[in-house]
Amino acid sequence: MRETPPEATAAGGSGTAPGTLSAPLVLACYDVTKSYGGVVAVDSVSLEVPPRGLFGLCGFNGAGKSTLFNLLAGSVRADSGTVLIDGQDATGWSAMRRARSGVARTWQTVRLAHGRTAVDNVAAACLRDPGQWIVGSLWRPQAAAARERAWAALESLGISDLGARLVDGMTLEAQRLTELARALVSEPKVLLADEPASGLSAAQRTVLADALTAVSQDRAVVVVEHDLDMLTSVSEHIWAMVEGRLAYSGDVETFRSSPVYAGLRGIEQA
Amino acid sequence: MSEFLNLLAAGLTSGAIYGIFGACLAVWFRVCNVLNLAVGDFAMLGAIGTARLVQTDHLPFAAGVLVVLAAVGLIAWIFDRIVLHIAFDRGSGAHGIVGVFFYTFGLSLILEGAARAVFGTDPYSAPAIWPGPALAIADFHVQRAGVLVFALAVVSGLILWAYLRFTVSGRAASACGESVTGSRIVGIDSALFRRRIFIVTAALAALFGIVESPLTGFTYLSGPTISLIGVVAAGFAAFRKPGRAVVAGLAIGVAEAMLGGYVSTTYNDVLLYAVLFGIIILRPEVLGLSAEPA
Amino acid sequence: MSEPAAADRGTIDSSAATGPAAAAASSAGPPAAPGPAARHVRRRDPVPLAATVAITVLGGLVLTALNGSYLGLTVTTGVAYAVVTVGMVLQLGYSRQLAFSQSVFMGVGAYGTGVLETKYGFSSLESLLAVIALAAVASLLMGAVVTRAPGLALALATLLLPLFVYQLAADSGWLGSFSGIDGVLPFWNGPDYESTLVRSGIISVLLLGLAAGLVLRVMRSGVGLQLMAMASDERLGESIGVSLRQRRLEVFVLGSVLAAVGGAVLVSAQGLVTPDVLSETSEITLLLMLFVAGRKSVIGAILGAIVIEYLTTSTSFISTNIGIIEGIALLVILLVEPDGVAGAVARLLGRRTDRWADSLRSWSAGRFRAGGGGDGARNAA
Amino acid sequence: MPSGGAALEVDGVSVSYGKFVAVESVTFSVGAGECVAVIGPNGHGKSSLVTAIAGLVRRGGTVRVFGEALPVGNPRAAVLAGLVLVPERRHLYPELTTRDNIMLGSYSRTRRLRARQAWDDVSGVIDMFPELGRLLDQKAGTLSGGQQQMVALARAMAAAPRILLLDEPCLGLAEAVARRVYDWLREMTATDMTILLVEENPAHAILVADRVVRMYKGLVGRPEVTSP
Repeated sequence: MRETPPEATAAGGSGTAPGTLSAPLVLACYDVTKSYGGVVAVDSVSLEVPPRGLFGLCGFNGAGKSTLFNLLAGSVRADSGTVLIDGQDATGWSAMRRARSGVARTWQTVRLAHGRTAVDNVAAACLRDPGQWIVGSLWRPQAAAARERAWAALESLGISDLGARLVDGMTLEAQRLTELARALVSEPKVLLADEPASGLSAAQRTVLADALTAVSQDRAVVVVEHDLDMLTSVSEHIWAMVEGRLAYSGDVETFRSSPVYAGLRGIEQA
Repeated sequence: MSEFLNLLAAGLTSGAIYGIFGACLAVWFRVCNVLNLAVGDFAMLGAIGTARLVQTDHLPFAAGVLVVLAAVGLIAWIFDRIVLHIAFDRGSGAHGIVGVFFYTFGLSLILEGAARAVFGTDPYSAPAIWPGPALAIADFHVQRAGVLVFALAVVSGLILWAYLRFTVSGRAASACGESVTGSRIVGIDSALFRRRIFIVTAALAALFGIVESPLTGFTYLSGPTISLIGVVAAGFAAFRKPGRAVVAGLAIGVAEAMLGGYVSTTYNDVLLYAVLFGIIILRPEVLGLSAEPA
Repeated sequence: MSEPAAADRGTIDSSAATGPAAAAASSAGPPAAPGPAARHVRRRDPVPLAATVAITVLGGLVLTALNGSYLGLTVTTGVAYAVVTVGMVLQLGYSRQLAFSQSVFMGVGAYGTGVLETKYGFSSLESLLAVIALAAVASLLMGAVVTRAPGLALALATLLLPLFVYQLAADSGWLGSFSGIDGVLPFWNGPDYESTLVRSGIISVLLLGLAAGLVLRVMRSGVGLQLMAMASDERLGESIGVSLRQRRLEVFVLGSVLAAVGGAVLVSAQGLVTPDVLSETSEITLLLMLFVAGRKSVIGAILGAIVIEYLTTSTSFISTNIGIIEGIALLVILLVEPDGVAGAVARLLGRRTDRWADSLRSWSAGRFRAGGGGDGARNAA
Repeated sequence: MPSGGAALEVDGVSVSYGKFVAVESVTFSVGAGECVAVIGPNGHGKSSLVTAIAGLVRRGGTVRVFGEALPVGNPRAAVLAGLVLVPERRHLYPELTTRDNIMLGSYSRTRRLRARQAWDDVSGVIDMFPELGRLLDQKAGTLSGGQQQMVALARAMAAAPRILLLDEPCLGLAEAVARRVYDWLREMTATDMTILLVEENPAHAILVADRVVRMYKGLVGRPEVTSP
């Protein structure tokens, strides 16, 4: 396997977004490793996410993409390596603290609270004071303000007409957009989206890709996706993982001619 | 030394009970992810039912046992056909962690209520299968019923373990608990497995109630405590491994007896529960409920 | 990776749910032109306060009308249980924290009141405040350890609690063994037995009203939204910045304190404490009161507690066969309407809203047809 | 198509969930040895149709396998008749080993046997998926998505099917893995296996299918013949 030295990955593709080079990295990890019972899921991966833009992460199933997301978002602790958020060492931080520091995420499968409306689902993510003690909620309930922000977030994704409906009966696409609104409502610095288009039709994928592109104007968005056409058409920088390692990091054009791309496409077999 | 042996024997006897109820719970949980909180009540029905049939209605012992086992099986069948069928085959009703506890909890309440209405509140003991005084070797005494209980627990634990380990049918039973759709597409009738194993474990519990009752006696309220300790024993076997549940039950029983013998006779149960409580809280991983994988 | 029965149902559900309503959203592709301002959201929430006032006034009137009769005592006892079940609505129903420790904390409230009043000469108000503080500290200490355990372990461990705490109390001479402690003071003394019962009952109802208002306020607050999110999925909760440990502990403490208040109300109505309040039966009764009436509804939990308490003590047929009746009621509720009687009522009331949703669905289906589909062939690689 | 040559006949099959009709009176047939793909957008009843054919959900209408009608709501009868489904999202048994997962495919034939005998009976299917050989004692839940799909296919083959129903076999798989699945499928079409494939992506379906059936809003459109 080709191993890319950490320096080489450093903001290599952010040249496409001038002016971001000098800005501090919003999220970065260096040499993070995670293994489950002897199987190395993520093997000393380093990557750096500039403050703005859309970035693609691809690889086979089981290549470690989701595990890497978990390591970045903090729901899984790395065996070794460091994670930086906004230049601060966040390696020991909990998922909760990372979320409050501006790392938002979505999952491969939709995770919404059933039996509740879309706006409530979104509002849960945008309390001004998320650590408020329960007793404090008696005289400062926060819910109304959070719902206002949630309506605005749904509006900006064009689904405010669904806000008052229960999430259970909604289409998969509407559920995915609601999740996106929930991830964005807290105005995160970086959004980690794990297969946001999984299970959607081609037309629906386009809608979602447009939404992600719009969102990436003023924040970093990292997308895991199997559909290489969609990924290469929207992202300005690609990371590819093979068997737990970072096998490629660079811009889209170089990626299309790289052996990793051919491998993912399975061209050598055809 | 002989005190230790006597305590050990007493501990193994009660531990065998806990273990076998744990095993009944575990094997059924494995099939359908529901805890059978009524398992103790089936034991109670077995013991009290046999006692009534033999002592009041003067049925021969073997006939009494058969009638009672058939009746318990019938109750289990009816409960499955009505309640579990609607809940799990039709897919309506409460699911998730509420379903894990509360359907069989409802059954437990009904069985207790029915037992109270039919049998009253007196304690009963079924006649001994192997009558006679305690077996004695020097200072070491062991109740005959205790020997039976222990042997039966080990044998049935082994049978359940071997069933799951060596037969296609046992693997299929495990598959039902893993994925209902996945088992149906290969032709496994998950509802049938759920029903059969529920009936078998209910009858097994009743049988243990009959064998054990000469030692302690049963009232209509004996069920929940047994079920609860069975749940704990099954818990120490990740709720899925009947063999390990028997071992865990034996360990709990021995610990209870030793605490009673060497520490405090009044507070031995309190201490035992406190120790179990502490283990569950401080080391939840012993339950085998592994944390959610990535 | 593990996707047993629940996930199986999920596939069928989703295939059922997609379809006609396919796309109010897709046709309005983002980023949409900024439409009218965000929906009007009501700033003030009058419901909790209204609930407090309504419960206090209504309960006070009922108790005054019953005028210290035996039924009045039953209702007051039911009110005591209702204070506990209202806490359980937040803890078990809304936050899905499956802890079975309420009867134990009811015991803390009951025995605390008994001991403080009979052995240390506290007044009923002083002992109530002291008991609240005691329960808060005890549940904080216990919760700090207990709430770290994952769901099923928490349920299992707290199942054991009533077993050994009951024995502890029943074996303790200082706590009066099986006969318990006699001579607990009523909340508010009157000139005769009846008026004492009415006056104490009114205080009990006021406490219930406060408990209901408090729980409603929490559930409808921003913290309530967080609890909703973590109840549905803990990892989701974490990812949106909910502190799981803090929230679990808070909910545990709140549930336990309300249970202790319920215990205090119970003994002040009955005048004595027995270990029965600590037994598994007491916990089972509480769970039934919660589940039959509706585990997510405050009003349901209150009515459930009072009605079941009434049935248990009323006519002899029902009270002797209460086990069977409760068991059947529980099963019917679980099968037919998991959210309990309150859920069924809410659904009946919600029919009208459903009709609106239906018309919305057919409208969006119409738009979908007009927009034309069948463009799935575009992503040929 | 003459009914005598049809391996699978779907006659007026409907599926509804409550008020929502997912599949509305669908009729088509698949000849013996033929490979037919059902295509159409998500949520238009494709999955409901195949799960209904396999007997997993309640259906109206008739399904005949080699001329014999299948009883409703009895997946086992379908398996015994040689009709085996590889479901969407695989539905493996994550806590059981790969070996047990594959072995249980033959459950309807081997259910009275010991586990080892049953395995001897089906271990031949491993030859089709050599990479599973070294994973036999690993828990299926720990395999990668592509490996899990291989296990799901092997489990279906262990049932000795005459008709295979495949529901979105490449959902969530990386392209190269999906290509392997399709390579295998193309091999299968060369045998006398009858295949009904549900696929959202027509570009994939065209790779293997002799014929395409289009589903839209629970209805089947005019069958189209494609050149292989």
